[in-house]
Amino acid sequence: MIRETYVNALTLLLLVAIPLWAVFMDEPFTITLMTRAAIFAIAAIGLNIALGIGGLVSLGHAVFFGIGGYAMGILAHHAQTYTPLAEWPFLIDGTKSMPLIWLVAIACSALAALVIGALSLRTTGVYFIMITLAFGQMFFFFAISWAEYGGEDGLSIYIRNGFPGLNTLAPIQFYGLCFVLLCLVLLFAWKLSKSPFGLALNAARQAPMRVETVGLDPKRVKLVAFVISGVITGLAGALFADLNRFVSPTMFSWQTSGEIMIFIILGGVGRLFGPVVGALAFVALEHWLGGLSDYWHIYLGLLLLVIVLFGRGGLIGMVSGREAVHD
Amino acid sequence: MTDPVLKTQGISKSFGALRASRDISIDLFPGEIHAVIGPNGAGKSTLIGQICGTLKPDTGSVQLLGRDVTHETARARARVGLGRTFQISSLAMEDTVLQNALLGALGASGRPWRFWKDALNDKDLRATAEEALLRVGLEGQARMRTAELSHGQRRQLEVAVALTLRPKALVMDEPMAGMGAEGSKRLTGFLDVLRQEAPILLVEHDMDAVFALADRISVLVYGEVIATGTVDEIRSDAAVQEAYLGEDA
Amino acid sequence: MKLVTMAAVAALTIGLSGAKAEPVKVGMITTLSGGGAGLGIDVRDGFMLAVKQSGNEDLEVVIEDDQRKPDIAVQLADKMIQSEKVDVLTGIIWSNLAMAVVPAATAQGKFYLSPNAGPSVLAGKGCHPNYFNVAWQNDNLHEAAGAYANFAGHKNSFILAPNYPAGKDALTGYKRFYEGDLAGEIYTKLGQTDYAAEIAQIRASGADSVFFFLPGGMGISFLKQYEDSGVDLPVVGPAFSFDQGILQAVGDAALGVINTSQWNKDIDNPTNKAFVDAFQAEYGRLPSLYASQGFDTANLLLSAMAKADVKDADAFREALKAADFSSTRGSFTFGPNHHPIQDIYVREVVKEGDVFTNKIIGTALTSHADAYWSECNM
Amino acid sequence: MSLILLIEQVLNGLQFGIMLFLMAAGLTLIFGVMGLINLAHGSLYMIGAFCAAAVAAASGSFILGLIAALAGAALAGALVELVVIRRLYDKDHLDQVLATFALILIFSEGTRWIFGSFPLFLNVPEFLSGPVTLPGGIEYPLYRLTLIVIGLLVALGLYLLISKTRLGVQIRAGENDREMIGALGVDIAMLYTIVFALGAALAGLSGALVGAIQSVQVGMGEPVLILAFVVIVIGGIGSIKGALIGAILVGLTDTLGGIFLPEALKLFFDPSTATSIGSSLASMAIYILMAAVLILRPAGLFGARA
Repeated sequence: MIRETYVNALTLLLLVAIPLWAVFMDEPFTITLMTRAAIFAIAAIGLNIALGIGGLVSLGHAVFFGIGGYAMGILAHHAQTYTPLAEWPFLIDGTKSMPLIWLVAIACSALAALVIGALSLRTTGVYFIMITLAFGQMFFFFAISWAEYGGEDGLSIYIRNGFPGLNTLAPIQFYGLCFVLLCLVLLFAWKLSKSPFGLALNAARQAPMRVETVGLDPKRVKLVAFVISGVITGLAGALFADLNRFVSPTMFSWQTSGEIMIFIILGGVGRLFGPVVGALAFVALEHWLGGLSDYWHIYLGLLLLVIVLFGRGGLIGMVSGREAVHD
Repeated sequence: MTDPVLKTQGISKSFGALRASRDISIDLFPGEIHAVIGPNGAGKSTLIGQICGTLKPDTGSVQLLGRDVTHETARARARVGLGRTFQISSLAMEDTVLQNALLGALGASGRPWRFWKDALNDKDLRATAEEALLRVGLEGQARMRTAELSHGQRRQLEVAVALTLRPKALVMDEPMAGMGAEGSKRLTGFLDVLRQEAPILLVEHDMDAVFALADRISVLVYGEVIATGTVDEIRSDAAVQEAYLGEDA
Repeated sequence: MKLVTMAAVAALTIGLSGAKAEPVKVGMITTLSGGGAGLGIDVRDGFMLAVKQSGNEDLEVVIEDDQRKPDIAVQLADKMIQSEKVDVLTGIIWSNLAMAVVPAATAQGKFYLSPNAGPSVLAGKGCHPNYFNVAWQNDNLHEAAGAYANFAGHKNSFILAPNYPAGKDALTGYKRFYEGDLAGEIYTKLGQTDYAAEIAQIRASGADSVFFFLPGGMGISFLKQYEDSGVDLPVVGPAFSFDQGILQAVGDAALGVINTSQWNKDIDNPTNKAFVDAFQAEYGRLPSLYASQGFDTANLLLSAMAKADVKDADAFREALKAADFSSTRGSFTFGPNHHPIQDIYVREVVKEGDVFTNKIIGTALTSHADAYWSECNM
Repeated sequence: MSLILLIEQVLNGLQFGIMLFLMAAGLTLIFGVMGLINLAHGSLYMIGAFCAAAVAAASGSFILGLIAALAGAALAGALVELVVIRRLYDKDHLDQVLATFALILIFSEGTRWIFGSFPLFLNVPEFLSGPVTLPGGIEYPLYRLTLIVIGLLVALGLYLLISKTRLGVQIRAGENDREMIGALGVDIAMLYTIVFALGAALAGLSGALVGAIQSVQVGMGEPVLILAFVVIVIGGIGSIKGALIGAILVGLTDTLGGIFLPEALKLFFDPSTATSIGSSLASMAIYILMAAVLILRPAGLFGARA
């Protein structure tokens, strides 16, 4: 058994070393794959705060992923067609600036998460899973018929949005940006898990009654966690759209929600690096298995089954055993 | 005579045809331990639920520190100063003992919206939590996972969490259940001292403990208080003999 | 950044001028798994048949499965451009995937030959010198259906399509040519499988004919339910609900239905006859229109390779534009926006032995171009 | 809109709902008894349709096809239960979601591997094809009427099974208290396999019946699966009665919403905008219904109060 800390360090090392190697070997596609993994990891870290710590099994996180994506798509679309986003009550123009886009993505995701969370938290258990799924489907069908922004065809942004001081079209520079954000999000998730709020959230998952009797509101704690979680996934959505220079309703689909969840379970629920390891493993599998056979989904399915049935605690759990006691 | 810290006034509660509480009036004065006993199904859990705010009485009122809290949530009552321990342990089992105590301290501090600072390194929270653990004698187990505690130790931890809130009144639901003789004795000694700090409404099956500790006893049968009085009064009460002790023998 | 790329391309061109017949690397991104895989497989098989027949060893094809997911398609395109360093991309089946991939690919100086999707943007404002559509602009077959409706004397059509952009294009295309009245116009849910409600509306509407665009499984469901409902108004649709792969699943319900297509296996020219025979011999099934489009795409590419070096983008573009190849459709030329100008036929579903297939019964539109070429500036 | 058309549309909604019920009944039964979220239920629906199409094509008999669908799906269900599902009962919902999601991947691609990528042919049998005239002059397809009847018969059968038979007693006991049935000397493992196979058979039957008027293709199960989940959540998980009422609600909302929403909006917008917005709202209607039900009754219409 290897200590979880070493697994985490190794993962970070891979996140730095593989892209550098790819630059050296002139394998830009490897960098693209790593960027994809890093962005998925951010989305999954977001979900992991709600799911891993708060026990909120949301099968609707694609909503936030999609909102982030569409925030980017809509703003950039207006910027590239030189049409204003809104003329009333005051003139709003589109933008091609990533930081601005991120802010909008974060604000919209937060608002959506607040409303969806407040309504969904009236239910628990399977009902919670299903009501979040229902919200996901609503957004999905809405996006499909939203003709102004491409409907099912989605929106293409021809040139990746800009970040001051960077050439975002260079794969390694865009990767660097995503990697830094990933590290920031990881740091935040780590601090949060040990913070007073994390303590309350952790207890709200395990013993909501207890939280209530010490004078705290477990639902409100969970709602705040849901909003934070949605915001992070929304940020990832904006990045993902920029990686592809494209958004489409697929980002809202329930399969997307399922995949974000798979990253977490694959890596290890509730573990800081679980989403990162899971996203890396999933992207690698998708890439390698896809080359093996047209029927690669069968292998992917079998592999997932084996991990669920025999690997408690996901990939990290398989290497490093039970989670160490926090101290 | 001082005012009661906790008081119910004619509370009743029905579940369909079942009348789980009938016109119950009970009070708790500073410095006392008031025990509630009764056979299984007498409605003790329903009574606790109404006092602590997880159940709403159909009629009647609940007063805490002179304030009508009948329509307030469990959370609000906890903030006013009502501490509670559960019959079925409701601790965060995956967390450490210290983390559970910290949760209580956090509730007492009323400031859970901090996302960055390490809770374990927060001096105030930690001091409150460690003091409570020390008082119940769990200071040596602070780093253990709660799931690894013995049954009795979990009860002690329940009490510790309640203490972090510096409660003005305590409601304890069978704190002795599942404890060994040694643990029971120890906890009895502890509660004996604790009553000076916060009066205790004690729902308990362990008659030795009840008779050793209680200043007053109320006997609950079929949702009704059939007698209230000192230990001796209850021992000699004919109705109690018949309804409860007689049956028990 | 754009400048840098162009300069790099220019440098590359100068450096390589003088070299002859550089090998061409083609990246094919198409749908090979999940629902809708049948279309991608047909395009691939048609394409590879032409490559095999040519025996041209300078042509290398890399094939990847996009799973019908736009984001996967975009990444595969990145991979093909960045890692595989392909010269030409092709293969995408769905309009939304094409919209995700094509603008970025052509902006990076790659050629894209579309074997199936033809979204209107790419034919109009979003056209690009390096983008060639070898199939049709999305509206074409619907326009032909509208033209046919006039010819057949339909005066009061009921029209329906799924509620997504291609569905809206379809109804717009039909209405562009159809001159009669509309008894009703419905957008159904994408992926809908039960059409009882729509069929009841058709029955009650007093229409004299029905036009529908419901690709894939949606069309199968609609036709079966329509047949079973006892409503017997004439039905017209584009070929997408009547291709070789789908017809067998529809069965008798499709018999006699009129549909429009730019290709059929009985188009009378030697190339087509040879193609149908060779496809059957190679894969043991009848080719579909998708297979013919794949086949034509490969032959267009081969014809350009014979004339020009792919590294000389301008020359290669001119060679592609000449469309100097023998199409399974007979006459085939490119319009100014690099979209086909071609005949579109009216077909009827018939049964040959045990197999359901189509028979050409007329021509709906001759030398038809799309409606967007005038918006294209390149 | 004429009354006849309205009645016909209500019948359509009813028929759609009844078909959903066949799917949802199995799903809710499995959840009620075993506490399992089975995303792979849609795959069993697909297996039923493929079995029916293959056997009907080979034998020429639709009835034989139906029997094959029941048997094939039940067999597949029992097999999956024995190999995979029974290891999931004591895992949390999260693991169940992932494992059964993995099963979808395996089943879908496996089916494509065996049957190819093109849809299969399965048609309404001769003796049930074509429309019949109902009182009031409504022309309605006989097959769809048959579906309504079969669905109601299955609902009745399930009611009798659960309230009148020994197996039903065990199922009800299992829903209430899992330890209890063990103590009663019931072979729990066997009971679970039977219930799972029963649920699978219902899904397979529904796939075959619907396959005859829709398209028998890989992936046909997932849209229905989501709808079935909507149904059981609206009805209250574990409740067969809830599933029936939820299914009819969803069927009616979906069918009538698609027709009336665009019409209603025409009062406020120009026709093309109304059609467009109305169609969008119609595709969201059942999810809005579900969210609304859960917000008002967090455990569904007939779910056990938490």
